[in-house]
Amino acid sequence: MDFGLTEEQKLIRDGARQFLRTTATGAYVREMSAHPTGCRPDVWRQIADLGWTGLIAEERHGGAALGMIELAIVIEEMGAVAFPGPFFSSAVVGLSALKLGGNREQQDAHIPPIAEGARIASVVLESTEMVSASRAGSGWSLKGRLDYVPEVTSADLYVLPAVESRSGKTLLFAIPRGTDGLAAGKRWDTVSHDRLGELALDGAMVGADCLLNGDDASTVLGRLRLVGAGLKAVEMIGGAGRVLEMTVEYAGKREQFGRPIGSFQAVQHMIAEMAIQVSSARHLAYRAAWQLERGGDAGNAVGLAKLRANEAAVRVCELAHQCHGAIGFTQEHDLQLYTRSAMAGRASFGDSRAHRDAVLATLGL
Amino acid sequence: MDFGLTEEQKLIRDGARQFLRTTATGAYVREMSAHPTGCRPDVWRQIADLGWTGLIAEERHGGAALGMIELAIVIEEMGAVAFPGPFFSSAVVGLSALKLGGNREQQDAHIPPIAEGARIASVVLESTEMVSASRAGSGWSLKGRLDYVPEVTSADLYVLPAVESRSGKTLLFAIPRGTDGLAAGKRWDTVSHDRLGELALDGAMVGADCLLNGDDASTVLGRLRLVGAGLKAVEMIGGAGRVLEMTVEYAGKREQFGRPIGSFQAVQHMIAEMAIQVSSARHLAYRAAWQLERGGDAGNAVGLAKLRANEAAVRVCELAHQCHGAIGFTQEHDLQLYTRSAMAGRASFGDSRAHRDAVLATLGL
Amino acid sequence: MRFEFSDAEEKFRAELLEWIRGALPADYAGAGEDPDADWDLNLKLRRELARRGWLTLAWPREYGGRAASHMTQVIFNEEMGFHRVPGRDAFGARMLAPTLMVHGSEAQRKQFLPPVARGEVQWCQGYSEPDSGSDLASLQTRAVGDGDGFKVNGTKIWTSLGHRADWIFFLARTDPEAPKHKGISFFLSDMKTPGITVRPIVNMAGEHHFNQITFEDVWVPRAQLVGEINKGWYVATTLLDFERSGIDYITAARRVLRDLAEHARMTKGPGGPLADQADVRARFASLAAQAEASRILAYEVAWLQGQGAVPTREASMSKVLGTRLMNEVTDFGLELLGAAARLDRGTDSAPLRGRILRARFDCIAWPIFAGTNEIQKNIIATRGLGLPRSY
Amino acid sequence: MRFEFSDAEEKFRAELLEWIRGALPADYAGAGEDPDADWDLNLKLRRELARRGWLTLAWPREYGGRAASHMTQVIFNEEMGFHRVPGRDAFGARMLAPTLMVHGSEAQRKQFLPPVARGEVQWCQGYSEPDSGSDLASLQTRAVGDGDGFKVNGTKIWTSLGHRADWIFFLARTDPEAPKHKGISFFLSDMKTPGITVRPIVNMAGEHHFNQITFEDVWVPRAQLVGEINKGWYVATTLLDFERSGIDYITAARRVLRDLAEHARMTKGPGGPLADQADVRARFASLAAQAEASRILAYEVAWLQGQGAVPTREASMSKVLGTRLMNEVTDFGLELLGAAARLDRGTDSAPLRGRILRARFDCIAWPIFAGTNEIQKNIIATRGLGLPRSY
Repeated sequence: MDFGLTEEQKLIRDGARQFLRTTATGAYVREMSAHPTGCRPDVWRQIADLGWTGLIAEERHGGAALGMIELAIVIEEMGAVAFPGPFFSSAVVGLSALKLGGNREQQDAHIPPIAEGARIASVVLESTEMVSASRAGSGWSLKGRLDYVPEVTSADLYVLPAVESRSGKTLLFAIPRGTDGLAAGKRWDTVSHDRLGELALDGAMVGADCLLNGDDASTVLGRLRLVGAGLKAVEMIGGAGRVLEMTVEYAGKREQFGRPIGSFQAVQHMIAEMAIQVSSARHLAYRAAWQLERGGDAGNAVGLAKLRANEAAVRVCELAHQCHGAIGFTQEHDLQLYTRSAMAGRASFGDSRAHRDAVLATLGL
Repeated sequence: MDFGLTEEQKLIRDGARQFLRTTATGAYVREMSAHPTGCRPDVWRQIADLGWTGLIAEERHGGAALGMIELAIVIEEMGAVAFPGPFFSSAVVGLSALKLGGNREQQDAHIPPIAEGARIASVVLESTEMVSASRAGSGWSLKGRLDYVPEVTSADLYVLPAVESRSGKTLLFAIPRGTDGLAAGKRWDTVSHDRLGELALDGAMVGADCLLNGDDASTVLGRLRLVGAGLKAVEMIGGAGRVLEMTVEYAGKREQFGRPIGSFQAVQHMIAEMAIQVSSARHLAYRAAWQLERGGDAGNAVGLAKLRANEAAVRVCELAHQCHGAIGFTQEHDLQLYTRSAMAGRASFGDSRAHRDAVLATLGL
Repeated sequence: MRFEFSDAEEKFRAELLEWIRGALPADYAGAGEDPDADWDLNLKLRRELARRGWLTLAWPREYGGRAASHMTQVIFNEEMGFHRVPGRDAFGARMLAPTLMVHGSEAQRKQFLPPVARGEVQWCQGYSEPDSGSDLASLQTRAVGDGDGFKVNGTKIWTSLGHRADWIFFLARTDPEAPKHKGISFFLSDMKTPGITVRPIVNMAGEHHFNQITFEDVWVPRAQLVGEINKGWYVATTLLDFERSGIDYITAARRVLRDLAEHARMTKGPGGPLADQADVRARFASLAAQAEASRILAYEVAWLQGQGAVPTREASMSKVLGTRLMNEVTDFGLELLGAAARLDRGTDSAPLRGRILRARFDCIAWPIFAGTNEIQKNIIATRGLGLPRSY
Repeated sequence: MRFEFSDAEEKFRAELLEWIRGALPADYAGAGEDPDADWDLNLKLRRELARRGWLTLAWPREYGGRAASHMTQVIFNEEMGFHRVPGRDAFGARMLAPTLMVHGSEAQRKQFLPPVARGEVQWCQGYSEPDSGSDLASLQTRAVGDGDGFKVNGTKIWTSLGHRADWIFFLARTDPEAPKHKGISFFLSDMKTPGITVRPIVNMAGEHHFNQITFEDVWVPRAQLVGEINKGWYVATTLLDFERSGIDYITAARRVLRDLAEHARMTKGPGGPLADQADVRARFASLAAQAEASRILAYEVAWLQGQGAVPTREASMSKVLGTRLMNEVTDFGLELLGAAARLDRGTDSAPLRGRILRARFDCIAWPIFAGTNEIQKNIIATRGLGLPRSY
């Protein structure tokens, strides 16, 4: 067991914290909620320059070839500022999809532009609807609708599952924006800065080179869901940790009855409970990242992490609201950004029910 | 809506409280845990003289002909002293069984001795096993085992269900102790002062006059379960209310850090939570009693009462322990008597699962 | 004991429900979803309630009320709340008017009660200040004698409907030397008085309910001082008792629970409707029992008030229970919706029109407003159970 | 970061598990179920642990220990706890010995450490008093200088194993004039010293763990004063840090959870095994996630200690989490058992030998002992997060 960070990891964390806390202020985050990509171009450029968009890409693709722990460190800091934008979709799930599902040519074609931040990838993992794929010449014809498509209006490359019309096998395609017959709906109104929506495929014709992982893609999809869930748990804990900090700061400063409210036992115990929730979810989240990096079955580790984060993140925000009083309930206060993020995170990449069976493996149930 | 008691009800409450708090001290309750009937004969005699054993019996049977609210008032006060003994089994469920299931002759035969406290009735409602009944001459032959039999070693009259071997109908019998082939097992070791155990019927022959309610007895059994559950909820709230009182008293008296612990906000808020739990369960419990008295379907009212009491009673004791510190964890302190009662009550006459469907009727689920 | 309503009460409920069915537009989404869009409907229904005498149901007859029982008032509030009907007047009819009946002068009652009774005036409340929340008595808004009146300076915050209000009732410090509870007075002011500025505060749901109200040399005539000078704290707490009655929180939770139950019946989960799954049923059952328990406690508050008692402890319990329940219910709702919990009302496919999410936002503030639940628990412990004060 | 044990640690665990399999009688019911019956087994296994060097696993080599890492010590405690193996020595080997290594004199170490290392002596702890629980520093037991030693008078309470102990370490006031933390000293005494009386205290489970110890003119030689006079509070808190490590609470909860899972697999409910029902699964999943989370936090405490840090905040969190979890797990267990939750171990048909009920009794006291969870939360808030003290 080792709970420490390497010197390099500490540098990544400190750099990420400094950059994000300076750049992604509450005002910035609010401004981005209406922005088409959710990330101001100059900020996106800086992120790419910092090497984050290609953090887990290999060096030959212009990436930093770092691992899941380093990615988790950056994600935790993003969670700590409720950072909006396509980073999670593109640099986490998108890159993972290509790394796991792409062949050499596909990786060489798609990874470098994503890694350098020039293109945005969207991976469809939560759709309640289905697309069917039929062979058409040397390529495929895709028909159907998908929903819960991330970065729906701004992605350059959609990675999406489709059911082979004859075999019923699940296939995975990587399809560029602009493909004929591919139409992105408008961005949904959601609780937080998700940019989800619907994608219609009206007999879209795609080449054979768009088919990732020729074989059944269910395994890859399953793995991608775990990557998403595990790192979402990390992001949620980043948010919860920052909410704890904000609350400690506020409670030490705000006075009522002639003394800081943080000296009242009721407030102290709410804050202690927040700290307990954060700490007891944080290690599980990092363990999930570690397990994803290490390989092997990560379902249990990720399930435990996501379930605990789901329980902790909203609870922490609720307690923070109670300590902040009315001010925390205003749009101009940053707290609500985190509360919205926590609610969004809980519903993303599997709610607690979805991870239940994997969690129960610990108990042989 | 009327939350008040009549003058007569207040007299019953005050009388019950005074008698029980004087008589059933912690020392008495402890002493009774090893007593064969759970109630010292002189105390039982006094209870009978107060008219409690026949509280809901009609006047022609020597009873007080009072209703469920009056019974609830007495039961709440019994809960408040964690009163042990066969009262609940005999004077609540037993009398109800005969009132609901007996014909005129059976009522005239069985109710008077129970009402005057000369006989103890035990109604078997929770058995996990079954007895079968076959016609034998003008009477019946009963074969099988029953468990969770209340007052197993001390009842004079067992009211028990049996399945008619041909029709599969459920029948209800009232069988006196001493019947050949009827054998009571030893009293089980349980969490509180239940006197549960097993009853074996080895081809016991009983006369036709032992068959209550000639028709299918499922309805009567269902009603008896509701009577038991509703009044058990009242008893549990009686206990929880007393635990709240004890804790308020202790917290006002016990000093640490140079002041009463009841002046610490953490302790105050635990006690406030206890008060909230008691109050929010108490009215539902009385409403269940009221509904049982009024007639009509009482499943929802009883289910809500028992579910809420189940959640509240143990929680209140847990908080009380936390306020009392180590002293409350000792055998010589009364608190543990209530904790044990609460645990027993929760598991009696249907746990929260058992009442779930009835509760959900409120929501049309 | 009797756990049912009287025939008269049931008759009133039937009459009210009959009216409610006709009063709302067919496609009505429910108050609170978009208060600004609902404002005209609110005013229209308020005047209709006034005409029927329902706005002043609980007022004594001498002030033009129907002298209805507290229980009838509860029924009114429950049905209006459960059906999300706008039109009630919390600040005027429910809080200020009964306060004026107790503490106001004859002239004040003559002047202020009739417009409230007719549903023609909107009041708002100036209690909290930026530095005075739980510690309300530390408020710093100053009112200094000035001719036949007072000059007021200071800032009030969290004023609901401040931007809609014609009049404000507020607290100001009139004796800065006195102990903090003993130098406060209770005033009324026309919102059009020069020097009053209203700044909107948008809440986390993106809605504009609250305002910050600034007083700069605002002159208030002495005739608009309620009760004695420096004794405003008593007036203020009388009013707070009217505010904290609790049934509205519980009603909102019951309504959400019913909507969720319907959703669970209609929605497929793995292996059948969500409503059939044991984990869902277990949560519903526990919440339903809490809801019914809280509801009866709120009835008890009304019953006690009807008996002439001041049920401080019960009202505080009811507030804690109701606000907590609503948070639990809406949070359970979001969990029940799963992935769709993210969809807000602007998304066509949002379940229940995004109402659960909206309600979840809204109710986060409920354990804070009208005295935080921590303050309520202090009240339960000290005033209710006699424990020593903690500070 | 690395979330797995080293090869050496896994090797140690395998060796330990191998030994555990052979050490316990075939029909062994588990420590705690009947401590008096287990006492001989406890002594036997303790001496065996001593022979293997496992009693003093974490002691430095200079005191005959194995200088094992904190993590190895955690593995030891987890496996011993999970398999309910008696024989560990909390008071001597885990609490007093490391304290003496820090604060004891050379002579004290020479005298007291070897018998502990050999598993030959039982220590007990004299901290709490009838009027000094959470406010331990208010203790009133007096030690007055008397020749080459002290004369001690006073009463200690909640002394586990007091009736089995050969020696006691205890706190007494040596300067009643000094501020309360500054007049306390730390002493050792043979329990056979004239004037010491042990009165048993039976707990709510009907078991005799605790005792009240009375000192009447008990003479303690100066050589048995640990550290400087009036500086016993520092010695005491060093020892408390060894007490509060947390893993035992969590291990107990994990074990109960595993037993319950097995029960749920084997037990029919309506429509199949209990383990298949969604409500049961939901509770198990939430508790399992809390258990794993708490477990890792306890590992972090060990890791921080290995880094030379003093993880006060983490240890307090671990204590709160573990004790709360055990209460939740056992309470869920009773709910899962339904009607059978009432059956105690004396009933043949009691599920899991009545163990859940017994555990439920036991753990009610855990949030109280070793510093109440309220005190722990104060520590987290003030020492951990820097909030101002509340009193």
